[in-house]
Amino acid sequence: MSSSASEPMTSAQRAIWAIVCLAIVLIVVARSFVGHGMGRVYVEPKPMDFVAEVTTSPENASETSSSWKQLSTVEFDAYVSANGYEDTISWVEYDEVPPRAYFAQEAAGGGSIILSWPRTIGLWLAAFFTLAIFSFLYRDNPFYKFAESVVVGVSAGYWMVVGFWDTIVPNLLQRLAPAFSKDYLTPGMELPPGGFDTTNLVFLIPLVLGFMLIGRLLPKCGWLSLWPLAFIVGTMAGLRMVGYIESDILSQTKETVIPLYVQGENTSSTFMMIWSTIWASLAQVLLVIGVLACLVYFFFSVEHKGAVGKTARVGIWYLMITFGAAFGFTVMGRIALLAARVEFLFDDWMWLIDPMQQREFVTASVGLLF
Amino acid sequence: MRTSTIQTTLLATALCASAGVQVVLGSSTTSWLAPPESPTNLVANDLPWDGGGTVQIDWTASATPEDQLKGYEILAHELSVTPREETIETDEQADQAAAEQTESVLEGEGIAPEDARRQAELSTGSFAPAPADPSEWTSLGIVPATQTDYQATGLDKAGVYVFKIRAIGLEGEFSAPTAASGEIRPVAAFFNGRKLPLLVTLMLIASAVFAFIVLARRGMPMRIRKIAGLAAVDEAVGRATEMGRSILYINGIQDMDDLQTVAGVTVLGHVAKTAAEYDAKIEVPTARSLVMTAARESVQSSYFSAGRPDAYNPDLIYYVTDEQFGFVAYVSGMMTREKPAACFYMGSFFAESLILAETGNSVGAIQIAGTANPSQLPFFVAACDYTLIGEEFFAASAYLSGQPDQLGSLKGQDVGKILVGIVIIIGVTLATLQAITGSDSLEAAVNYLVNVILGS
Amino acid sequence: MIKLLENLDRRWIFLAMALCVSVPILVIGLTGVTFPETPTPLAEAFFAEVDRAGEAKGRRANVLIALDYDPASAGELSPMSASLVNQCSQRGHRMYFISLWPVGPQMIDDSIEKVIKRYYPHLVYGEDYVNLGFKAGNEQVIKVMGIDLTTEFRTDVEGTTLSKIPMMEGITSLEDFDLIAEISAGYPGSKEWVLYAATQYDIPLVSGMTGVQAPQNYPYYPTQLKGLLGAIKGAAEYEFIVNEYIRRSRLEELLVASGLDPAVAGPLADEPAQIPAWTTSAAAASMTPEAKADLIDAATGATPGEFLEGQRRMGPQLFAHLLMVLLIILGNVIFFAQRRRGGSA
Amino acid sequence: MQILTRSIPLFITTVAGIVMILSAFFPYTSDWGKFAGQFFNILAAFAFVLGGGNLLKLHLKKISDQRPGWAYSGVVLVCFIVTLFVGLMKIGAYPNPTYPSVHFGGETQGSGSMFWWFYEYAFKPLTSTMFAMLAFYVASAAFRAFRAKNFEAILLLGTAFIVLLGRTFAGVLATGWIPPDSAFSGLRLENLSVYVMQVFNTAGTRAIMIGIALGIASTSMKILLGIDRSFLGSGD
Repeated sequence: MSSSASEPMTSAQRAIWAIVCLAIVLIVVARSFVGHGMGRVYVEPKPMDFVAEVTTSPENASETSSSWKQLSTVEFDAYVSANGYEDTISWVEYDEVPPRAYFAQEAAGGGSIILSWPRTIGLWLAAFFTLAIFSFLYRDNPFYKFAESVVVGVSAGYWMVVGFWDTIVPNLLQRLAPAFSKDYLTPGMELPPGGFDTTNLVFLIPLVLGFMLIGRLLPKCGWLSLWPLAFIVGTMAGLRMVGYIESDILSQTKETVIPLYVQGENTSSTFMMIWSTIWASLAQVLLVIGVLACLVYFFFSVEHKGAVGKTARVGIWYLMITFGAAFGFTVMGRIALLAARVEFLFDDWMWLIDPMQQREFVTASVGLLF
Repeated sequence: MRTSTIQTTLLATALCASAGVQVVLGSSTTSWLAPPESPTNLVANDLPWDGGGTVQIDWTASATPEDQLKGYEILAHELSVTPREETIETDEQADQAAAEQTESVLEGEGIAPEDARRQAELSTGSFAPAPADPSEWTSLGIVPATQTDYQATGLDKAGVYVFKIRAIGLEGEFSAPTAASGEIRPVAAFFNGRKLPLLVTLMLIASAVFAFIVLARRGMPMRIRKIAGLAAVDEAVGRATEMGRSILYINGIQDMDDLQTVAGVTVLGHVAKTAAEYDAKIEVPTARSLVMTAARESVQSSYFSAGRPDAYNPDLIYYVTDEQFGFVAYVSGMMTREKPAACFYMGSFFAESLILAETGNSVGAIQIAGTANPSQLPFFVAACDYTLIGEEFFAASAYLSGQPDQLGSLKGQDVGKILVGIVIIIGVTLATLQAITGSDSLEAAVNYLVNVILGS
Repeated sequence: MIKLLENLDRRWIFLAMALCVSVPILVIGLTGVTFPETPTPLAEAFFAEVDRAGEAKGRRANVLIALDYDPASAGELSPMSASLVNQCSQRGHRMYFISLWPVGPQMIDDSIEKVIKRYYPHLVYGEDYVNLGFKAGNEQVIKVMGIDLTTEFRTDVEGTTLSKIPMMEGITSLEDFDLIAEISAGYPGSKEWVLYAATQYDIPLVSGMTGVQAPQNYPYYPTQLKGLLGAIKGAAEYEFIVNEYIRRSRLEELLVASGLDPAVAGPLADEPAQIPAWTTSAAAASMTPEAKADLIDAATGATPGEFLEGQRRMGPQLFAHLLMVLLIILGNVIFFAQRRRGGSA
Repeated sequence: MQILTRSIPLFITTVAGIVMILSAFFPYTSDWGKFAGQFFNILAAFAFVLGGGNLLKLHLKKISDQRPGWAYSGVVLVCFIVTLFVGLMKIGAYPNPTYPSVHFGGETQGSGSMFWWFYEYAFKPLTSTMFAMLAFYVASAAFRAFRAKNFEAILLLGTAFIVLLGRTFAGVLATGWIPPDSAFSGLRLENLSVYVMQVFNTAGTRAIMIGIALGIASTSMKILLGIDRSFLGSGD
């Protein structure tokens, strides 16, 4: 079914190639008639200028606390020309703006909005990666291999970084070394009264276990990592056992304790009332039967023969319907995902379609609503 | 009688509340209605058997009819401890209630040592008086007029509280508040009694499993039905050996905190053992480094017990990336290149399930999947040769090991299923009879079953 | 034929799927033409409920708009909120925006920017619409609002105290609203609003939700939920109805403005297609050329992209679904053909 | 050695598990579960180092052995190290306006930082495209697997069929003629799929969940009793 690089090209493959190429050509042709330029990202620079501000507390003049005050560009220039760049901090932030804004600015003649090279290159890279992954559907190829290696490398690094800044720092460092964290890592944090909360010493346990875990990297110390592993599996086994019995066994059983007879809502006529009652009650009956039958299906002690076999069979029917329905309902979301990627290619990158009027400043339609 | 619960943890909310009250007061001055009658018989009790911080409040509805009330506002005040001499006597009712309260607390719950100390302090009643003006109290919220009870949660376990209730008219005008309730300390119980049913259930299931394990060890024969997917394991491994291709084993994409992953590692052990005996190559890429660690241990010991420790190669069990789709990208690429003859998917899977199964199918591998994520079962069922559905997956390790004590645990699970079935049948019967006859005693029975026994 | 299908390279299926999704997107994107929707009763009920809000009291309706979703599900839900705001603005309802989701305010800003600021610039903040922002506490917020709104919401999103906001006058609890319109992507969402608002107090509630949620909420329609929009399909249907309504009411305004008798203007506005022809008729002789131009534009001009998002998305959806159905049928045709020939399935 | 590598780990497992079970029933210990969760998160974060180390070892080996496709291993390593570096160092991240003097005070993923760039233009498109591939696989699976082999299969594909059709106007047309308030309104596709969801889907899912819970309970038992211990390398 699939093909590796070695195989010769079958007629089917040639045909697919032809169609794909044709499609690409068509798109490119269409592209050349639509819009002005493609795949550019514009940004608006926003200067951020701060100066140190030393405030002395009213009670006691010796107590001084220094904070940073943001100044407007004008104020800042004035300050600098007066006291130079001593104790000032400045940087420039760039906010992304729709191309529409840039075109408008050009039409008006000049402005602060500029083309952002890093983001533009990024956008083209993203488009390349998107196509590279899709190319795998045709067959494995160098582009896919490249994309695959990039995603593995980047994502491994990404999760390590997130793990450090979002877990190690707040959950471990802030607890065991609050002062250090506040000074160098998370200035926003609240120091506990007395600078250290002794109850946090319990977090030495994961610290030690953590280092034992890393011990696996050293030769001869592999066994060290078994202790944290044992700890994790043990605690989690205990937690899950209680959790699942409470949340699944008890609550699901509770949900299933329902009357088999219910009055129908539709009371437009006696017939309709009886009918809807039957309809509603039937639902309840089917539900209870289903749960019991499926439970029988999962029964291990008895072979699926005779009465048990028949009941189990009913159980399988329920399971199959369940799976079918789940499949059907999931499809919709999956298609939407693909549509989103395609829209990214056609809209953000190729500037081929512009459904959200990101680039035209006035749409013909505006006449319709003001 | 419905019982609502309103979080009072946020001081902000409390402030909003009291300020909100002012606004209403302002508007109420325009009203021509007389203020409604105030509710009566306010009784506040620390909720027994709880983790502390919750107080149960009951009262008798105001004489003003419900349809002329917007609801009742619950006011609370946390008393601050002060030297005795400063305390001013509170009205007898409160003192009495406080006394009763102390009693009930000391009896009602097995008091932990620190609480005993608090109780002593409580009984001395050395508190600053509660302010007279209701607007200085914290409003815990407003409940509909149909309601005559309320659970104040999120209180400080160590704090001491008094409560008042007042009715609110349609125009937002307030009745006079009731007299303050007794001083309540929402202490924590030593044992959480409301979890008793849970404990019993846990004990029943655990002991059933345990009992059968013991019986099995005693040599009681354990007969259990076949599961197609598991019979196919040897076949798959054998096929891989014949074709001289590798076996791919994916242990889900969750970490060791998920028992599905642990079960997957166990199954891996058995598959690896078979592979070692057939001398087939088994490759295990993992999405978590902890899983890699566990998998290596498991496979290594399998090779040892198969008597081929030399054939064990740890580099075939490796970490790829934690990122779900990064992992999938790697595995599906790897599949198309190495064309494994057999693919096992045993563990916790999500959206990637179908990507893996379809790619595996396209390289013509025989595929066996097992997961307990209901949302993914349809895709495995559709795209794999065999699928272990939910509980079957957990049973797999027992089957494959064939050890009596392992099989015993399955019998234990069946006992659990029987229990559930019985409870459902009884409950449904009661509920149905109740629906038809409408008898109150039956209703009480059903409610007890649903809310007390099952509703922990 | 069967032989060919039996060993059909699955990449043909991939290609078909790719075309089914990308071609509609491309065509719709370039032409702006979308599929005609055949609105289901659920969507029509939703529209009708919003339309009739406040009629009983014979005043401008106060509509509480709760946007309880995040960017992740915006693809499905933002078309709903856009059209909802569009309809309310056109109908002249007062809009009170709130959210029970932390990122909700972002969604509120989006719809205000996208719809009100851009197409209804004459609407005044504080008089025609107000953004009350996000409130933590899930269903508790709803419960408390039911009794006293000011307990939960003391200021709007900019921190202005409610007493200083004109349109908040006389709004003390949920009962002071004529309609609750809610767009949700999970918990807290439709279910909570049904249980704690619609069921407790007699306030009409309409709700739009993601496809995943819809099955659990269907049972509430039409008793507690007066209208329900499910997934992108529901969004597209509602969008369609609203756009038709907007076009019609605009035409009517213009026609009446041009001194036409409302009795005549109404029926005429029902037939936008007739307008260009009509402008040349004697009846329109009195109209200025500009007025005529506006009229024709209003009658035939395209609807802005914001209000077609749902219908655009339906294009690929529809084709993809039909492809799936086709594939299942095809698969079975092959299967049975093989069986007849005694081939292995 | 046997003690360090086998007995002690097993002991830890059992004790930790039993403590966790009991703690659930005593208010004073009820939040130990939360701690255990936090501990696990921290350990998982440490485990990243383990994973990273393994990743380096694996790909360096591939490169040094010049195995086929070793160049791609190079790509992996470069991407990994660069991402790691710019992320940990917060290269190009805007400082926190309240504390501009603290370099690490800035948002790790704030737009404009290099780490953000990697996320936005590599991580996001790659992963979401991989996710989008599902649309294709769903199609090929439907073609291949949904065949009326037996009654069970018919139920499966029949249900999927109803639900899918119900989502297109083809389906609405098919049953639209049935008056919504008639006795047979239940047969309208939209109502039919709701009925299926409410009755069959609920029943099936419920039974599956109960079964799983039992499976998990007995698995935990086996782990705590030391019967199931292959994750510690002491399998049967």
